[in-house]
Amino acid sequence: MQHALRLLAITLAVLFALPGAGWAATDPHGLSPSADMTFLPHLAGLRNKTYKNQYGQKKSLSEAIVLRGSEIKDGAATVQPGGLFYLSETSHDARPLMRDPFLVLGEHACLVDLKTAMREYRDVALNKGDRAPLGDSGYRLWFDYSTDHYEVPYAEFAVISPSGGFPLEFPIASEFPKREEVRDIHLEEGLNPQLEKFYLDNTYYFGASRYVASKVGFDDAEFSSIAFPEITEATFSLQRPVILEVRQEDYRFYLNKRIYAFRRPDGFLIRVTNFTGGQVLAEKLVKPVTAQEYKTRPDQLDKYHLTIPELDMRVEIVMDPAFLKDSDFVPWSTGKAHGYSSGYFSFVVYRDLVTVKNGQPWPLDKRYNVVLEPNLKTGMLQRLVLENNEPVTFDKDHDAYAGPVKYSDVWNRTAFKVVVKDLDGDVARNIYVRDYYGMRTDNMVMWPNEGKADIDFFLGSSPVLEPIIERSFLTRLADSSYGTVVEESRFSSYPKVISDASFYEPDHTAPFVPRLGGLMRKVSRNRNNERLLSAEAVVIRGSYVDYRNGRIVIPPAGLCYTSRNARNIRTLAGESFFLLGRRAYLTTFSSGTFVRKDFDLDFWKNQPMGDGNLMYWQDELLGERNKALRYTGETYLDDRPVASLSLMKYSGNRWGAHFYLAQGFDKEKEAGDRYFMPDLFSEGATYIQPEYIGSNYVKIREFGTPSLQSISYTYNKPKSLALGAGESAGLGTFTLRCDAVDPQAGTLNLALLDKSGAVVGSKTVGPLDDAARRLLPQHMETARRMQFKVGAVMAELDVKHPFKDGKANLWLYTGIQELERDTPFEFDPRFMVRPDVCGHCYQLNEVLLDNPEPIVLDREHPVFEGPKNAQGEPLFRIVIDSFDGEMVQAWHIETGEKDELQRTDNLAFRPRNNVDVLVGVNGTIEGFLRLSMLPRLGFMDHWRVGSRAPHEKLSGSVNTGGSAHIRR
Amino acid sequence: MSRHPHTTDEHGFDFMANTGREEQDRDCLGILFALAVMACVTVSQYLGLL
Amino acid sequence: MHGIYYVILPLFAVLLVLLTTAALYMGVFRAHRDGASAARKALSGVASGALACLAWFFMYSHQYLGW
Amino acid sequence: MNTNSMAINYDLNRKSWFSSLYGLREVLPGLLAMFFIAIFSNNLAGVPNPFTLENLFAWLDGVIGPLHHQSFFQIMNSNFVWNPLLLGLILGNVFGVPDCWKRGLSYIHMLMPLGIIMLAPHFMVGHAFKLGAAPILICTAFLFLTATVTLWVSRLLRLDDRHGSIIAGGLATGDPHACAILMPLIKAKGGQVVHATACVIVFGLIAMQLLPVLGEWVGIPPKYLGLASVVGVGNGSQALYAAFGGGYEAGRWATWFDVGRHVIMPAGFLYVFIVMFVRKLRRRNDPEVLATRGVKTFPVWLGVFVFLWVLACLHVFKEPAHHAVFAMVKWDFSLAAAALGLSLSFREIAGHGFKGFAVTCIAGLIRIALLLAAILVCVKTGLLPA
Repeated sequence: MQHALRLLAITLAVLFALPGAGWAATDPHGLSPSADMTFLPHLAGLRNKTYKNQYGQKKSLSEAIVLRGSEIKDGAATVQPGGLFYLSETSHDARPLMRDPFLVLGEHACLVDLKTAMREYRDVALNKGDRAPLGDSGYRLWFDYSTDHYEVPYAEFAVISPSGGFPLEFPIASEFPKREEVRDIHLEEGLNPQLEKFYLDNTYYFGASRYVASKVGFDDAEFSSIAFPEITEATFSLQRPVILEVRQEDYRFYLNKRIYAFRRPDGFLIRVTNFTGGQVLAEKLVKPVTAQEYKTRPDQLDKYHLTIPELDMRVEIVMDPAFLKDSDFVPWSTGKAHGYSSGYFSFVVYRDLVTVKNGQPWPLDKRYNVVLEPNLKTGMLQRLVLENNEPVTFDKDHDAYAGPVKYSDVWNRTAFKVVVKDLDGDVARNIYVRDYYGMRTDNMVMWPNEGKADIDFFLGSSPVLEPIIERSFLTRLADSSYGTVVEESRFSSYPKVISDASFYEPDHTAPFVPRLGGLMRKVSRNRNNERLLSAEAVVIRGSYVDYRNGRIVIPPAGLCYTSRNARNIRTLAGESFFLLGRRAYLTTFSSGTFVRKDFDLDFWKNQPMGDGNLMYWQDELLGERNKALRYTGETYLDDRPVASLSLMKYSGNRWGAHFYLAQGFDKEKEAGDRYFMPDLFSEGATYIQPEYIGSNYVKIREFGTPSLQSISYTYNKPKSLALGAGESAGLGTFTLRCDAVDPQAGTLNLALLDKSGAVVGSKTVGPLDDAARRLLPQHMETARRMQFKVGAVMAELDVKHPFKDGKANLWLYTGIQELERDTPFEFDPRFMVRPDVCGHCYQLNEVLLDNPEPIVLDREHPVFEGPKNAQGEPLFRIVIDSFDGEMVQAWHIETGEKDELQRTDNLAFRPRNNVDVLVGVNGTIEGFLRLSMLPRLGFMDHWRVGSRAPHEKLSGSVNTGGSAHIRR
Repeated sequence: MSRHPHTTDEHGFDFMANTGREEQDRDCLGILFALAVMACVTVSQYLGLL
Repeated sequence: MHGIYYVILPLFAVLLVLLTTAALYMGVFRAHRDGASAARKALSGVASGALACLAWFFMYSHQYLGW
Repeated sequence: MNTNSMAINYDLNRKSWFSSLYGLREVLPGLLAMFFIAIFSNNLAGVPNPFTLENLFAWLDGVIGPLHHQSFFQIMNSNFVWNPLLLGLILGNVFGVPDCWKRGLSYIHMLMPLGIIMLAPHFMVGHAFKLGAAPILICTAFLFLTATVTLWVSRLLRLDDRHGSIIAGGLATGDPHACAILMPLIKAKGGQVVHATACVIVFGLIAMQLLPVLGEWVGIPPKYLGLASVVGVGNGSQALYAAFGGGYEAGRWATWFDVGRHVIMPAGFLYVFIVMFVRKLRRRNDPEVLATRGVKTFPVWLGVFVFLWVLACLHVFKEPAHHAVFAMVKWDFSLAAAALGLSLSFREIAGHGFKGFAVTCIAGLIRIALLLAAILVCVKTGLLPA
């Protein structure tokens, strides 16, 4: 059984890798390691630390070693140039004049200088699924997927850095109304009818980057321009700087030199002399550095430092922030440093300067090239990559390959060594990496007897892992070779207690059970023969052990049943979804645009507890239990605040990417702005017109997003029928009569008669003309015109093939049931119905059922039954097997009845203080997993080898384990 | 017993010897301290200090 | 970290410094002997205290600042 | 002066219980020695000292690399007792023990009962209930069986009964800690305790190689190979080594079943003590009977331990208090083990010879054979569901 599962996992991984199979011998830049590559989160020599810069801003630094695109053949493993690389990453970016920390092969360094430029590629064409190289830059453009609105295509793309990282996928289209047209929307506050237009621009602006699409189709796309920043040269200082207070018109000794400062109207004239002051070594007018970001512009940068390469020194003058508050130089940090308490100036003298050039060899080791990857938004340094520039071969005689030589205070030595042993035909059986402390990893071949068909790996907990394994993370997390992974939780005297779990996500350590009999996951096809993957899942969120009362509490909205398809569920196409284990067919939906005007949105910086524990009262709700808007992140571009807002779904997932908004940039180059961010947001039917974007709050003039009020569905499969004028047919207990058919006008007249022959209702269905086709299938009013619904029965015109031989093609639905938002579920009033909408298109996105009252589990009530169907059978049961009042020692979820009882593994195999769980796989679960990907994958390794997880979570910039710290 | 070089000092005090009244006193103190520590910790917990 | 730790940890730091001071005073300076002069005792006390403070300053700052 | 007259001296000067603490001036050097050995051996709660033996071993573990995913020094049972003991042993043997330390070092006799009592909250019997009846039964039965068999074998080979009891305790509970815990109960000599601990560890090294091979040979499913490792090898990392030798599945289940062995550990050393104590009471005048010789009545502190163990099982010590108490236990045993290490010379330990090791091996092998047979029977009969 175990072997079968393992085989299944490997097969899946291989299938996943197939589209990339042809890449193996090609240029590995911008590509991911194989889908079955080994990920180990930890090696002592790879550091993962948070340091602060001179303004007290925190930067999370991380390092990783990656090997990709390897091949094993006849007992030899080969790696192409660019296949083996060391990577150092900072959260957000590192820029000059800020003393921004950076890790350089394990050494804590400061970035002191950057030389930047712009890259532009014109007329880039690619097909869906391609990762098209952009020139020889190592960058690639990825066409991820395409979908449609009103049957017009739009698609998601990403610009991938040479390392494989990308900041986000952006939606773009060429045939929809542009962003600016959103300004013409003027709606009333509250619920409005559906918008007819779908807003999506052909240009995506991302700070320093700009992507302009000329044609976006379902299967191919063309960009007229892809422009993004480039870093040509970076200088690091490998020591802490020496800080000396400036004495005007006088000097300070710096080792055996004097540094003079003479006051001038536009700065200080700095003069460096020898010890006696007799010989002037260098002299320059230097302006004091402060936090304003424009000073890092290429034309400005030179005014702020005196660099003397032959003396290995770089002098800057800074105005001291209040007692270096929040710097790494004092242990206490009390507030946000931006104010300066006094006018004290200091020299900051950097030494041990190392300058590296993009694409050039690493100074200490010619076998490795330097790649400097900018943050695509700010153009400043985000990653330093050192990659092999010659092919690497491992075989019987060469079982080790040394990494680049690192700078060190003790002795410059090899930063790591990759060892590949026991190459046996086409597999390797022993791969490990030894760091500069001499410490090594575990064998990176998890099943040495079977071996591994490549030597790809990712070592270290760098957030860049997340984009790199975007396509395989689900397979990885769902891999059941090691059973159900259960991360132990630590007991806490102060458990996180919430009164209502709406808009929350489950605990990041919640066990993930990918498969459980009884929860459906199946592919079906709609009338247009499109594949639809429908899946059910169960989520428990916000649960906690109330140890004072010896019970387990699941708060309101904590137990969620969710059913979703791989994309939104549309009417008029016979699309189906699962509802409590049975296939249900969507018949109608009613939705509108919820608009809010003139409201303020606080930045989450102001956390009332001061401990990073977010309170959700800063959410702005958009309609009752519809969506919530959060201001989750704030950065500056040349000191203009850029807000990143998140639109949260009721399930706790974020809708799409962050919305980046900033005001006052000019996109014309003549204006001299390095950056551009739009001051409007529009994506489909969701739009934001801000009034004011501040670093602390955003004032919104108008915000609109879809809201779904109700849907109707039936468990009965719809039947097709061709009906001519004067013909009739049975429809449930009624008779459907067609009175007239007019193919030219696209209309037909239908009447419904009861048993006695009395007309219960009649309607002219249609017209299905060009105007209607332009709005189908998404537009509710138009869609309704194609349907004739009376009570629990409905007849619907087939919109693809409406008429044939003078007859109308109809689809007949019977046994229709209603699901209205925020009403008790028909068969089980313990649960409330929460249908969720797609933010683009008003269609049904997800059906949720959740508990309006808290659920309490204790010794007397160890079992809770999930939502029940029409027969009164629960879909699943929550069973607490062992609970000591503080920690849950054993519990599981089961489905089915006695003879076919299906149960999960013990979900507290390691003791847990909550019963949060993710069961099944659908989009909702995937979203939750994506938010906790790095710590989850990291923990899988501890689980595999039976070790305890470290007390402190790694400080990757994206995910740090505790969900409270995560920007969503 | 002869003088044990590691455990006996010049006055003949053997720190590994543990008998009689002395042993009882040490046991009592051990119990006393153990109970004190545990009571302190447990009370702290019940008072919500831990 | 809650309540009582804020009391215990500083007390513990004081204890560590005192114990180290005592160890240096007796073990290194040997100033506890009856023969030692008062000046020697006083100077040794100050010196061992200072050394103990220095040592633990580095230990603690290593721990909490992550040097 | 001999020790007897010292004891009389003590009685003469005694004022209260606190007289056994002596004066601060007398005990300070010894206490400082214990303290510094402790803080340079283990990472103790509240001490930010990075230069510890524990950290040195952790680095060496990284250099050596994991063996069956377990680190070498964990397999060698490096822990908060073993590290200071080792450091004390080295210091004492290389530099000797100054006389002025010895008053302070005698605090070991106070620290031992103190630490043992504070261990009580660690053994929550309730935590084992999740395993189900059969595994608990196997853990318990083999605890008593191993102790009995070891005592019997040691009598057969005419091993010093104190030494035999300590081995029995360590082997039965599967944890060399138990050797140290039994020391004040059995009135064993330090050398015997260290020797017994070494025997248990070395036998563990043998057993952890043997068990996966035997387990596979007799056809035990991976899940119960985990149980077999926990009961048949014990010793934390050694059990995990054995289990992971059989595969990930077995390794994972070993961490699950370990709680079954863990929570009944006190029963193991209580059993050995009571057996030996009753034996001594029966054969008061037998010069062969040395174990528990100095113990006149059932020790009060052991009673306190049992009482607190019962309280623990009734869940009086809740989660954070339990953690805090265990941090104190680490402190306590680190200090005590430092004193124990200082009290021993290498010759004394080696002097206990090969016989002890033979006893360990014979008893251990009997246990493994019986255990595999029992598990196999249980699996075949369905008592242990697959």
